[in-house]
Amino acid sequence: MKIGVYICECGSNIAGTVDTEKVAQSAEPLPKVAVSRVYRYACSEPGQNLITQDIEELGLDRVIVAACSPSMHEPTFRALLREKGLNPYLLEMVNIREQCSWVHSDKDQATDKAISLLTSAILRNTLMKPLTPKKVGVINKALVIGGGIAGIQSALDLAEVGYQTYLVEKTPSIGGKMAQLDKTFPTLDCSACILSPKMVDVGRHPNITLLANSEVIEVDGYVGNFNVKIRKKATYVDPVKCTLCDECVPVCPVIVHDEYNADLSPRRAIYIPFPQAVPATYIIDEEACLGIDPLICAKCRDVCGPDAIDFDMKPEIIEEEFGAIIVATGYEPYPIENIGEYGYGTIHNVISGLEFERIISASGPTDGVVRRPSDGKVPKTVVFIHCAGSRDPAKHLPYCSKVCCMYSTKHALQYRHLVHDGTAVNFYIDIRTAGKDFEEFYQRAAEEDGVIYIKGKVSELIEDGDQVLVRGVNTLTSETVEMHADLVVLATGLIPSEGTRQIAKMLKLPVDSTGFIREAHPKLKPVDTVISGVFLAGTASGPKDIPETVSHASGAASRASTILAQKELEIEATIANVNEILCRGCGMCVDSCPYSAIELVAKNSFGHTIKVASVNEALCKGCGTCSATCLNGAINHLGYTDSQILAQIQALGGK
Amino acid sequence: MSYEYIKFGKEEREFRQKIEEISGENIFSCYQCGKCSAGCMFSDKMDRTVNQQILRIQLGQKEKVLSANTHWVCASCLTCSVRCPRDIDVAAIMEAIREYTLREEPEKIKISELPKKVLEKLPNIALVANFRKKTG
Amino acid sequence: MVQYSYFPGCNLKTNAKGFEETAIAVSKKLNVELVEIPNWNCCGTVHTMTSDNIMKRIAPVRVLSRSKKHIETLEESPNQVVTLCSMCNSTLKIVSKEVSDNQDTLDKINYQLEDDELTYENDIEVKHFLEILRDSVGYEGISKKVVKPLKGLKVSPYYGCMLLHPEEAKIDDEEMPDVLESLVESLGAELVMSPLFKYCCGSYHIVDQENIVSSQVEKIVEAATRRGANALVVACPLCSYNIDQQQKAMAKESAGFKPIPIFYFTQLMALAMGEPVKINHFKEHFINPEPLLKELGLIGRKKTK
Amino acid sequence: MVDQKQLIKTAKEIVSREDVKYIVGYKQGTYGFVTSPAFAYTPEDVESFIYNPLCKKNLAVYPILEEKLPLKRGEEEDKRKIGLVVKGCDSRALVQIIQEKGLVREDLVIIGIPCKGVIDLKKIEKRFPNQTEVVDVEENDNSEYIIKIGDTVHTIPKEELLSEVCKSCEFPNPPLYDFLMGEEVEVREKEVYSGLRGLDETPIEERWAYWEKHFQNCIRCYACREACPLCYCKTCMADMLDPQWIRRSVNLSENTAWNIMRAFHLAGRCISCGECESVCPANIPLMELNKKLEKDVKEMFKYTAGLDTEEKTLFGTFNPDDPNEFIM
Repeated sequence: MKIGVYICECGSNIAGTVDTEKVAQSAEPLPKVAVSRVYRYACSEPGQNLITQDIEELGLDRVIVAACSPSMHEPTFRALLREKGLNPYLLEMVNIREQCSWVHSDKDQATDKAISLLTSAILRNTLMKPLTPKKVGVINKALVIGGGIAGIQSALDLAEVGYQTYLVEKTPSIGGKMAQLDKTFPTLDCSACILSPKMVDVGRHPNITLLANSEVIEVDGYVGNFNVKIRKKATYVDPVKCTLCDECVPVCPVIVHDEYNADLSPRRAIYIPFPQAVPATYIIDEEACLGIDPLICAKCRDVCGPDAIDFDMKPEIIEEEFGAIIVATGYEPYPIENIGEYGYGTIHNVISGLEFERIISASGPTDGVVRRPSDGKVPKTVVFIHCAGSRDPAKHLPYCSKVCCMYSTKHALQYRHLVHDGTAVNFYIDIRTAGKDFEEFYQRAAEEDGVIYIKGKVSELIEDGDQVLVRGVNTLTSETVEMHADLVVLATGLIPSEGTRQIAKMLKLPVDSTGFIREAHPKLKPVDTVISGVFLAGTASGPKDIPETVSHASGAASRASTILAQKELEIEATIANVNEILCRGCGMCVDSCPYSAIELVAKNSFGHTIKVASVNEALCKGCGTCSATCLNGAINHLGYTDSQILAQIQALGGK
Repeated sequence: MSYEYIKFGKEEREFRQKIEEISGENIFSCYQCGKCSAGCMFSDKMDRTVNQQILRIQLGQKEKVLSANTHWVCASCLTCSVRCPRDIDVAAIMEAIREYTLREEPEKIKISELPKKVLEKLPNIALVANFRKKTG
Repeated sequence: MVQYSYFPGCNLKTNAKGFEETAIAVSKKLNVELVEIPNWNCCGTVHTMTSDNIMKRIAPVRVLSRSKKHIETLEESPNQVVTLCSMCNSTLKIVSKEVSDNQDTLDKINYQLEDDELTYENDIEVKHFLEILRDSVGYEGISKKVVKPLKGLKVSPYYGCMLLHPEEAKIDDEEMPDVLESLVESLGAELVMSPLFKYCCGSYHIVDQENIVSSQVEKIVEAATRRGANALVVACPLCSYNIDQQQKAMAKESAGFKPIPIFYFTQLMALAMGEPVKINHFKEHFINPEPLLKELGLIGRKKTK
Repeated sequence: MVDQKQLIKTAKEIVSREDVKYIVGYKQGTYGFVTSPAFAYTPEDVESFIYNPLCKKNLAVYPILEEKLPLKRGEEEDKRKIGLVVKGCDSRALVQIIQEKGLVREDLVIIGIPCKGVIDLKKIEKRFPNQTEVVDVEENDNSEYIIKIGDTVHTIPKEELLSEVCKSCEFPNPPLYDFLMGEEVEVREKEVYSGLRGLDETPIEERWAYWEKHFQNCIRCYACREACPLCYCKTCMADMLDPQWIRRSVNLSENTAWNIMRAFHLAGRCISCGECESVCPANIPLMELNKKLEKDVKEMFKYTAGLDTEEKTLFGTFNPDDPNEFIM
């Protein structure tokens, strides 16, 4: 065994705070150390050549590089070892930058710490064993969960590349929240006009299998090999036979709220979600229908010319295998009824942003005429309250939802376009227009459309006759202000949708404190999750506007392609390993594994059936939670065995 | 703290429109960054900042706008107009507030009441400029 | 000799006589003749910023049209009217821009001018004398004519507002001008930069709100003297009056206050070019510059009578 | 007071069933105040069952100690159930073990006893030293123990002999049972961690000195481990050789390592039966360590061990938002 030790100066990043020469000298007398050197930039070409040369000339078989975080350059040096015919897992990186030079200022103490870290690594390295990573095959089919604009974009991109893609949508039509929007900021493009071509493409694409009215109910497996169960609910209308003639709707005796119009208008139990719906078919609302029993009511079936209504339709369970999964489960608006002082739900003319969106929409419940809910009158003064429940860590959402400033501005502007003599007032804390052409859009609303902006938050809304008394403040004049509004629109923030929360739980994806799914790295891996092969698209990972969602979704599709394009994947070798003799089958590791990589399997032990833990090597990320949890010490972590860690502790404690 | 009931009635709209008409500026262009007030070398003598006056015009608060001394302290040095990021001729808005008053009440200063000594002593340029700004 | 149509404005004939006389004298040295417009009227001081008032624009347009007529009578004259006073410069420039942008306004004004048998057709340019010096004469040409470099004079340029504001009237970069600086340097004087070089003097408030002017002037002078200036150079008769007169009042009130003399830029040029001292009309200054100039040896011991 | 007749009747019925292998209960011990576990394979065996405030032993250790000998070829695995008499804490031990998959609920038939608290053997032996004859103890309705030694009857206030763990017991009724002997006892609010005040608030040096004094006395007999229903690992860490976590030598350093490791391994698992402390020959206040961890776990993770078989174990739940005050 011959160990080569290389101390990187990283320019002055390390050498500025750590006496690298001293650190190198400290390693020389240690057992098995053949050479110990300092180099200015170990990761540079000449730095790597130095190591290569030593391997050749001194016959090194293990290498320790004391430099930066292994997340940066471990792959670089491992590749070097592999090239030279050494086992790459005999490389050890010691982080004397992030964990030492960057966080300390006293040179002597930092040097001492660097020496301790290096010593412990060397002692550990002597106990390391060569590891061989395993390989798994890849199923080159993709699953996209969620059929909003993010899911649509991801599915289209993947399908275009040539991968068979399943798009699963919970509701009867794809389109998501974007389909409910009237116009989009800052261009005022008609939302449906720019969305529906993409929806139609999804419906027609030969590589896309669209499963609307369907839910993912179970996900098993690992990167390249996910086993997924999808429940496809019954629609009770045969989409092939249905000619969209609409005969069935008027005869249906059941009237319920239309969710597409934010519950502001009625629909029947048999309905088409909206005119541009994809798949374009009527469906029967199972819960509202008088029982899906022809004995009770079969009015729709009786009038259906093509005989498309089938009360015997049953939900199906579809089982498929996928190589990669894109989670595009989206957001939902913050429940503003939580904001008691704004009286949503009790004051008729206080509505949410999404409701206003429908009210101003030409396809909305008022046919594009701005009418308020209480009496259908055209409101002459509309107050828009920004940050309704946002940036309010005390009681509501701590974060900024990014889109509310812009959509409120858009609402106010659209309102002014529709009601020329109306007054639109925006109460805001800050106007955030950090997007392309956003600032110009905001300026246009104020300058050209006379939208009034008052800096200050509204504290309370009080019903006063048929108006709403707005009690706010104008912080720029330091005055409390009151005004009467005919209609108040609350700019609600975005929270993770029910689907996002469910899928996160199902896939064991960690969520951040706000419930949105956490990215593998907020900057460098913004569409990856901690689970290999699972990617994020759109607002499932946090509030985004449409352009950002679309680019995020394309990013997710591109990242998913990097897996789908492989024939087989190499799996990290530093993973958990169960000592079956010590394992008592308690299953604590099963429950504690963040990646669902461990299960209990039955084993025969002298005729008795016992259970022992078994690690799925493809799923294991080598995080070490299980081996820390195991009271019996039955799980070792390859590359970080108990003996190796004890050796490290001894080195550190020996000081 | 003072209090204001915000109304968007005829009176408020007319006041705003009149100021816009006189100044030729779009009052709503202002996004209240406050750079005009920040650079105004007379703001220490004003009882309301320049941007606050503009904001009140946006809201049509005529009484509060006219009761301030801001536009009378303004010496039309135009620093605000030159620096405004929204290219608003802020000084023109101050001028418009003065004009609005002067068109109702033509004399802010009564020339006849100025001491003779002042009139004799001062250069023409000061007198003419002053009368042009402070009489209707 | 290039002849320019010259518009003096009210003050150049009353309390800024030194400004005009020195300007005419030095321009001759520089082969430029300032020919006064016959029958001129007030420029309409402090140009109105209202958008709806035609009346207040008639006076400056009349000046422009008369100047145009005047230019036609001159030989070798560029199509430019020259001003000395920065307020006149500003007013005339703004209005010429306004009427060139708005034919309708011009038509209305021309209709008013019919009685005077005048029409203005957007056909002349307004120039401040500093622009002529910088762009047509050039600093090199000026320094060539310097016979008595202003050694020891530590001059702080003070632009005031109207030379640089508004956009239409500015003669230099509104935030970082250098025309006065370059001129002062070409005369051999020492340049003292003061951060308050464009800090408004309080302007016409001198009439009824003298306190505003006095507090402005105090800051302006203090900023310049603290940096070692022993003189200010200006281009505006109102700035000059305000600073000069207020300094005297302040000196009376507080013994510790050290006033510094104010020069028009043309006065400095005349001194440097060896023109007779009397055309400066230093006697009309509130703070007499002569003791300083004598001390520095820039004028003779003999008193000018 | 538990009706002994009812207990015996129920136990007989259970042990008569075909799917039950045997039932573990208490019987009179051979001397003094000690009671013994009784393994009843037949209804006759059940006759010896007793239940009185001296039945402190936690019987939950037995089903898990059940030795599974290698089967002969063709031999069927014995899948019969094991019956068990449990108090509140004992039942919680079963719940915890079931959560940890050490036992299967269906393999157990549980006779639950609503517990009014048990006598601390060390206290009563101190009161009546050198008692060798078998003694009968009962609890009356006035919170007194009636102790008959020969012909003399001693009436002693309950508080004087009650086990310390019982004084702060929050769960006297078994959360898991098939048959309950009598009515559930009333649960009163108790100050559970009053005994910890000294440990929680004393300065660290004093605390260290206190534990050093106690650990010094440890003879590493591992009685605590053997008595604990939750120390059932196939191979204890203390016995491992590679790596050797704890050396065999009995000295302060290794004793401290053992005792602290034992306490940590019970964090979120200990059900406060107090067996470890009561069997400790060195009188180390082990329950203070256990209670301290129980309190921290309750405060940081809102978790109480051994209440619901469906719940996941504390260490078996991983959440990125878990508090991490315990990481230095």
